[in-house]
Amino acid sequence: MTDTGYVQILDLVCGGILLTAVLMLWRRELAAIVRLLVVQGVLLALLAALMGVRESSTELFVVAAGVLVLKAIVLPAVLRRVLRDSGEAREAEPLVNVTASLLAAALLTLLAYGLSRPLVALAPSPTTRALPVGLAVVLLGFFVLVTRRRALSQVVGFLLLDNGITATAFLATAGVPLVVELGVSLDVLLVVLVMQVLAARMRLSFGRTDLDGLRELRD
Amino acid sequence: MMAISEMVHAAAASGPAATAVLLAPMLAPLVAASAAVLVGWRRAVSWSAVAASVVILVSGVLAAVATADGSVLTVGGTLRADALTAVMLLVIGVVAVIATWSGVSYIDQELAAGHTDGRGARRYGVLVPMFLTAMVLAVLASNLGVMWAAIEATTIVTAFLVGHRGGRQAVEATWKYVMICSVGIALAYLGTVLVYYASQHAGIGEQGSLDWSVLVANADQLDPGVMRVAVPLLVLGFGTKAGLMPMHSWLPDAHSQAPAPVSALMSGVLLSVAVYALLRYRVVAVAALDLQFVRSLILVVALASVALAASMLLAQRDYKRLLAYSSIEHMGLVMIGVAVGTPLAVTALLLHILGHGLAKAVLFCASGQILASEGTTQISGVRGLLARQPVLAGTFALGVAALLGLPPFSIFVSELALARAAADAGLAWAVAVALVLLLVVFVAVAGHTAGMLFGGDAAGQRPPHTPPHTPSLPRVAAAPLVTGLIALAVLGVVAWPLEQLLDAASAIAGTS
Amino acid sequence: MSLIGAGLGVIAWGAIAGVTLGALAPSRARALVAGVLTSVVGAGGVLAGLAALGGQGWSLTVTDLLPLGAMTLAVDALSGAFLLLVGAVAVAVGVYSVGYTGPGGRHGAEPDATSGDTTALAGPSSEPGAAGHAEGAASRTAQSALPLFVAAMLLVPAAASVSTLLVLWELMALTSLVLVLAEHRLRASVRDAGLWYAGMTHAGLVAIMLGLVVFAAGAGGESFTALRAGSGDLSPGTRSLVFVLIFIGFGSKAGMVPLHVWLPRAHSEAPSHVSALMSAAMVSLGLYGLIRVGFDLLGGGPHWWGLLVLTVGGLSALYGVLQASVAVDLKRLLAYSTTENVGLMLIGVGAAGMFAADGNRILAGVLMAAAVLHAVNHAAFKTLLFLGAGSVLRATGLRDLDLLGGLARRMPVTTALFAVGALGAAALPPGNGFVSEWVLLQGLIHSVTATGSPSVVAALSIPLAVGVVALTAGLGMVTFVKAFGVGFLARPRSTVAAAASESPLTMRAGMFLAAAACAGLALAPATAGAPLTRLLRVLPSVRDGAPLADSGIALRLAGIAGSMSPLLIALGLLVAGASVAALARRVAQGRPRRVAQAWGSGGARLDPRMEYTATSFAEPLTRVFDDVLRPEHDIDVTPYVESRYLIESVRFRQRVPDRLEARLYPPLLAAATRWGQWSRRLANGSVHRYLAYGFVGLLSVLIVVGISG
Amino acid sequence: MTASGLTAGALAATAGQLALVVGGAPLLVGLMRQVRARLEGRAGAGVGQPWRDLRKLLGKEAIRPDGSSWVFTMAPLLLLASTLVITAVAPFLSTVSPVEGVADLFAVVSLLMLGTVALALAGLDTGTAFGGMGASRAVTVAALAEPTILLAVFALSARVGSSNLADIVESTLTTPAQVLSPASLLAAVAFAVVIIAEAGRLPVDNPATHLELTMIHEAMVLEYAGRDLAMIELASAMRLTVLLGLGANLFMPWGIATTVAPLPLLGAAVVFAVKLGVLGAGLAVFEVFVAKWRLFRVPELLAGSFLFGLLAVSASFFLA
Repeated sequence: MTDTGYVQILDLVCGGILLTAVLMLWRRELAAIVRLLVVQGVLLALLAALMGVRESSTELFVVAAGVLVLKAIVLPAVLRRVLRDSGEAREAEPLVNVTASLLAAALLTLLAYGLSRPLVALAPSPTTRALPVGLAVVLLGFFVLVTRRRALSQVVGFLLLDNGITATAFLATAGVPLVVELGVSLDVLLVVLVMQVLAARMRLSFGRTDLDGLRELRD
Repeated sequence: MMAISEMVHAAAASGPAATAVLLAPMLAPLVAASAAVLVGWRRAVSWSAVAASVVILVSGVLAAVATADGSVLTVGGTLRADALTAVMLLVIGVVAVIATWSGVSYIDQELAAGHTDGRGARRYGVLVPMFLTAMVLAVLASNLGVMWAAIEATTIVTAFLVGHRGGRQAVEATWKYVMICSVGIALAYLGTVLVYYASQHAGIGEQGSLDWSVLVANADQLDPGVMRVAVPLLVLGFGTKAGLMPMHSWLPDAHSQAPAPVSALMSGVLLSVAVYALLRYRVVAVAALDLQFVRSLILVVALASVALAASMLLAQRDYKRLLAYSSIEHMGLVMIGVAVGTPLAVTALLLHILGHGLAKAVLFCASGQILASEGTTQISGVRGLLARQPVLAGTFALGVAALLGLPPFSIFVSELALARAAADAGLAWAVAVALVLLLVVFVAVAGHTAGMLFGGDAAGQRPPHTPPHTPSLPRVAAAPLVTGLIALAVLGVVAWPLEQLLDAASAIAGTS
Repeated sequence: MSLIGAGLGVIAWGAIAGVTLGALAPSRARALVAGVLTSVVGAGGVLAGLAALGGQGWSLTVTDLLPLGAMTLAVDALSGAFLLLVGAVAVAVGVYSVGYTGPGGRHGAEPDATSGDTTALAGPSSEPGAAGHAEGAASRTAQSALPLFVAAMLLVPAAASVSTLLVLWELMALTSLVLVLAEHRLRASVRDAGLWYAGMTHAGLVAIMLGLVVFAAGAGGESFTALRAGSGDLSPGTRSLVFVLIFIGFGSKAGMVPLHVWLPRAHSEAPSHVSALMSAAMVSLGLYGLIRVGFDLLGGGPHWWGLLVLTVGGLSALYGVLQASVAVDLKRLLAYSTTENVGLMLIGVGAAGMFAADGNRILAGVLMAAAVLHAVNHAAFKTLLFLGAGSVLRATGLRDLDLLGGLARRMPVTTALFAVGALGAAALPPGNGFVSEWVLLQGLIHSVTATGSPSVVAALSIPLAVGVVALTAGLGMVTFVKAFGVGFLARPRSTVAAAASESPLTMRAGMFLAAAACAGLALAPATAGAPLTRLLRVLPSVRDGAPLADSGIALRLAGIAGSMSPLLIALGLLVAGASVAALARRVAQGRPRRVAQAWGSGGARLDPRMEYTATSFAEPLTRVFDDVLRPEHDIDVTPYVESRYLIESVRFRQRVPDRLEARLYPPLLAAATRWGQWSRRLANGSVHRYLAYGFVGLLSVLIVVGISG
Repeated sequence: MTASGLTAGALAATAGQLALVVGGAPLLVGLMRQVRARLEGRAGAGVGQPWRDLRKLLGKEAIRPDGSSWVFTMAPLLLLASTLVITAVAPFLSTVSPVEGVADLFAVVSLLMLGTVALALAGLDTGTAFGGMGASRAVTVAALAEPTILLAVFALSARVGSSNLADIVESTLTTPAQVLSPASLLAAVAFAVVIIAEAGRLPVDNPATHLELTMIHEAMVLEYAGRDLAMIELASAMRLTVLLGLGANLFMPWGIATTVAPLPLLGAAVVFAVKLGVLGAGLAVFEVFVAKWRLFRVPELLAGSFLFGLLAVSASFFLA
């Protein structure tokens, strides 16, 4: 693969990751959001594979396969189950409306660019130049967490955050050591499973998964 | 003493003994957990958790003896114990012994009262030892990435412990706990990734490293630009687990909903393990960045946490939440020590962690008993306890006294040393702010507990809904509490066995 | 082994034995064990104190005690004076407590205004107070805390490093708090008293800790030796900051205004022997801390330090005595009197600081000696007075002077001993309080000639200080005439008072010991000359010389013209009184006095309701100082049901609240409450908001990092 | 003169001064009453009447009210004893005294207070409303007078550098101009007010009244009879004498002996008696023209004199 080709594909993939993140902010249909998450998972796996080609490391191919399984298949499946059980198809009115959310997303992306300047400066290369994408996805994920009302949306926000970090890890360091990567993936999976159980219990106790109901513990 | 030390050193030289010392505290709880998986909640199983805790404690003591002179135990490339680790192992062991010991009677009471069933008890029996394993792994891991994963694992393991009681509030508390902690810890992961990134360009090699000792050795090579982004992420991220501002909000909910022994473990150890992570990172950060940056960042977070705790304690109405906010306050104080970072400060903050762990273990376990006896967690629902339940209320009162920093308990000594260290570092203003906030905390907590404890037992003073009180605290429930208080008092008076270890630990983590 | 070491050993082991045995002893023996061990601990203090005042020195460092520091102890003459003071108080209190916390007595019961008229005359064992009392001051906790409290107080003056001092200081606070709370089950007010005490004492600790920590940081070490050596390295601003902080801190323990609020509560709600310990001994340690840090470790300072102390002292003296003169609760009265006397001590210390700064070391020495001497005298008579109040409380269950009276015939020993204490507290010759006030006044009035042309500040402040001391003495006299005259003389104003009986032997013995100390101090103050000289040697910034000329039976001041012989005055009074009595007896030719009914204004038999009460006794003063005291009056007029013009009863109630407290503290507490209520909104339960905190925190940190990088 | 001669002479002076005051005090009171009577157009009972009263009282039975204690019986003794001690130590006849340095001006003032306190306690001990009322008023007045008197003492002793009575008197003798200094004059005014208040004269108290609501001193001693009352009467007369004597010798010490030779002592005794007589008569004349003030106006008077005392001290500071 030529350098230009690599850079173009890399930019395409990264652009795709950022685009899916923004779309998730835009869409209100939960099923659509889960589909976007699948797309993002595939793109992440692609990114890992791309790094693998670049570094010619088989380890990264294994990681890419793992990412594909976890982020594009297992986790969305869990989310779909939550979605099916809950019977709530749409996100309720978010705390910040979509227009403002998109504006905020723009600002957050700008911040991510500003922030990654010192990171890029350490080792300028096409790969690290794409770092802002990872950071932007992290911030967008956090934004989703703060503004979306449904339990499922918050899980999505968390996954978005995690995808952003994964992207950052691939772009900056071509992946963390395998043992760490394994631990992290296991943790993420378990957290999502725990949340799934909790969402189910929440529905049992509260009748819905609107997080505004969780206001009993307070000072 | 010398003989033991020599034996351990000899053993450390040959690998297997070190392996045993470092693996035993992880495996013993797993054995206890498997026992619970297999047979459910039985008398023997409940005591096996205590036994596992004792194993942790003993390993901590052995590790302490082996590392007090500055040497390091390692197993493979993954587990590593120096004096700082040994201190943390001791903290985990001590608090775990008290918590699991009082957990024995706690779960029995819960079962008897119908608050939980056999499944719940079995889950408790499985998860608590796993929680211990995760924390032990976090302090033993030589790789900072593994340490991160272990700390995140504690969130997962404890999720269902927090929700142990079931019901709406349990779900609510668990959701907040899992969500906020996962997000926070994810930020710490981002920070870890960035540190790894910096390490790849620090002359360690193309692959870089997350091994702490390697990082420390090359810390001055790490790129300051990257570290300036990474360090705040780490502080915020691990700060979440440590219950620091601004991601502290999970803590009062989780601590007030979890079963008392679990609250004790979370408050007494889990928070400290997160602080331990920050302490490790601080060594790297200070070498890579200028001291002033790290100090201001941590100091702001620390003082904000103390201020928040003071504000929330003033009008507090729930005694378990009161204890939770007090944990935030104490973690804030510990973080002041981290900010200062001189050897004296590190010694003091480690002693503070130990003292706080013990005091909180005693207090949360006692508060569980109060809840069992009074049927409410409202401060206003408990009146004249000292007259009706002298032993229980007495331990609670002494625990609060210890928490508020009264001698002979060790928290007084460590707070004083923290103040001295901060003033020596030219941060007298921070000491002043912290002391004034501590005064507010003192008045608030003393006022609330005085309302609970003192007063007569005249019939008119008891609210009508209180159940007929249990005549007195069962011996098996009282013993761990009294033991904890005695340990706390001894720590505050006698310096001898611990001081050398603390000094060795502060030589590792302290920078002047 | 030196005597001091032996004494401190007795203190330490006595305290350990006291805690253990106090907790283990069966309830019958507990009072005896705790009392004896308290006295033993106190005796250790007396021994060490006497040895130190005799010129011995001693120091010890134990590195294995006290983590992150070291237990450092050192005893010099200044420590010795306070060791002696605290130890002597403890000896008397220990003996007294055997009887006081033993079985019997009505103390500990709810002081009920109506009980005076309604309580049946029953045996003490059937009283509700008797049962409650066993759970109060006689409880296991309280009895084992007593020797520990004494030991902590005794070791405070021996502490020789910041950590050691603060640990012992707080240990003293904690043990005294436990003792103050001893009777919490019997009266709801005990809890409030304990809270106020805990809060104020912790506020004081914060100030002391901050001051000393800053001091230690500047001096480069935390041992007193290092502080002494390094105090010169501090900038003047830091020195002043340290001084102001420790003045606030130690002053709050000493009960100076406006930090005195805990004192009337804690002293009146604590068991009486504990009140004696706190008021006589613990409060003096505030003075000790001020002298030790301000004049020894910091080595004195500029003129305004002295002026500050003098001003606060003057205000404390005046405010304390004014409140005492209108107080109706006997123990509250004694507590305010403590504030007054601390004020006098502070006037001495402050004036000493001013003169030392001006270079007039002779006067500074005299005034410092006066302050210390007054602390000792105050300890003696206040111990006696609180123990006396305790005896009354035990016999009647009453602290309210308006319901007492007639005790002189039922409790003759207690009455006589209380009179000795009251004489000392009223600063009248031949009492012991007079002696130290005399030295204080001598020091003040010689400022004119001694300083030549004094500064304007001194010319204004010293006469005012004399006026304050004089007014304090006058109002102190009123206070104790009231306490003694209304409380003990005349006919009983309630049935409980009428049924009072004399205290057990041990209580009388404890009071007798205190009275003997009063008498000794009153008659032979000149013996304090050599010890005071040694004490001043510790404070080179004040004076390295003798404050009192060695002068046998007369008290002569060194360097200034002033002499007085309390012994000869007392002897003169005795001789004159005896000869007049003999003469009168001869004139009367052995005819006894006839007992007759007092004149009842034409017929009506006098009943106790016609007697002057404490309230009415203080009424003229209340009116004179109306603007300061602002008494509150309630008048309830109850008319007959049939007609509102016919009045069935009129109920008049007057309260004199602590105005200073009412002005300062409620707004503070209200602000704290508002703050607390407002903060509750921070945790409103919304997980979004919680995450938003983190998000905003993250963004702001990142932005700051981005901008600054 | 040998040392023993000096001591013997000094003892004689002290004894003479004691005898003079004890014997003369009732006469002084008699003189004042007589002056007053004449000015009011009455014949008067004669100067010796107080002595006759005392003799009568000594012959009568002493009475103790039911319910009173030893305080009631001890109070007259203490009152008289304290007054005797003051009489012994004050420099009335000679500045040389065997009891030099035993009591200074502060001690004398405090001993006066001791007498007041003794009487107040006795008043309370009777358990009657009058006794309590008198005691309350007496100690209130005394308490408010004490600052004034101490400030006056301060002003006087400040210029001398000592509060020893003999030193003050001697200093005035050697530099008579001092008497006319502002400090001294202001102190004299303050001291005069205090004498009136302490001795229970008009307008603070009316020694002649038995009107219940206005009396102070008489209310306290209402229950006394016989020898106890005699002691109190004598002591009260002596207190007045001592106070006037102190005022006289502190501000106008001329005539006092500076040795213990018999002749100057005799002269001093005569001069002292004359001074007292003049002062007493003056006071009596003053009393004719004023009415008793309401009790609650008394503090105004004392506050005024306190101000004078303070000004006196400040003057001695600034004009020293």
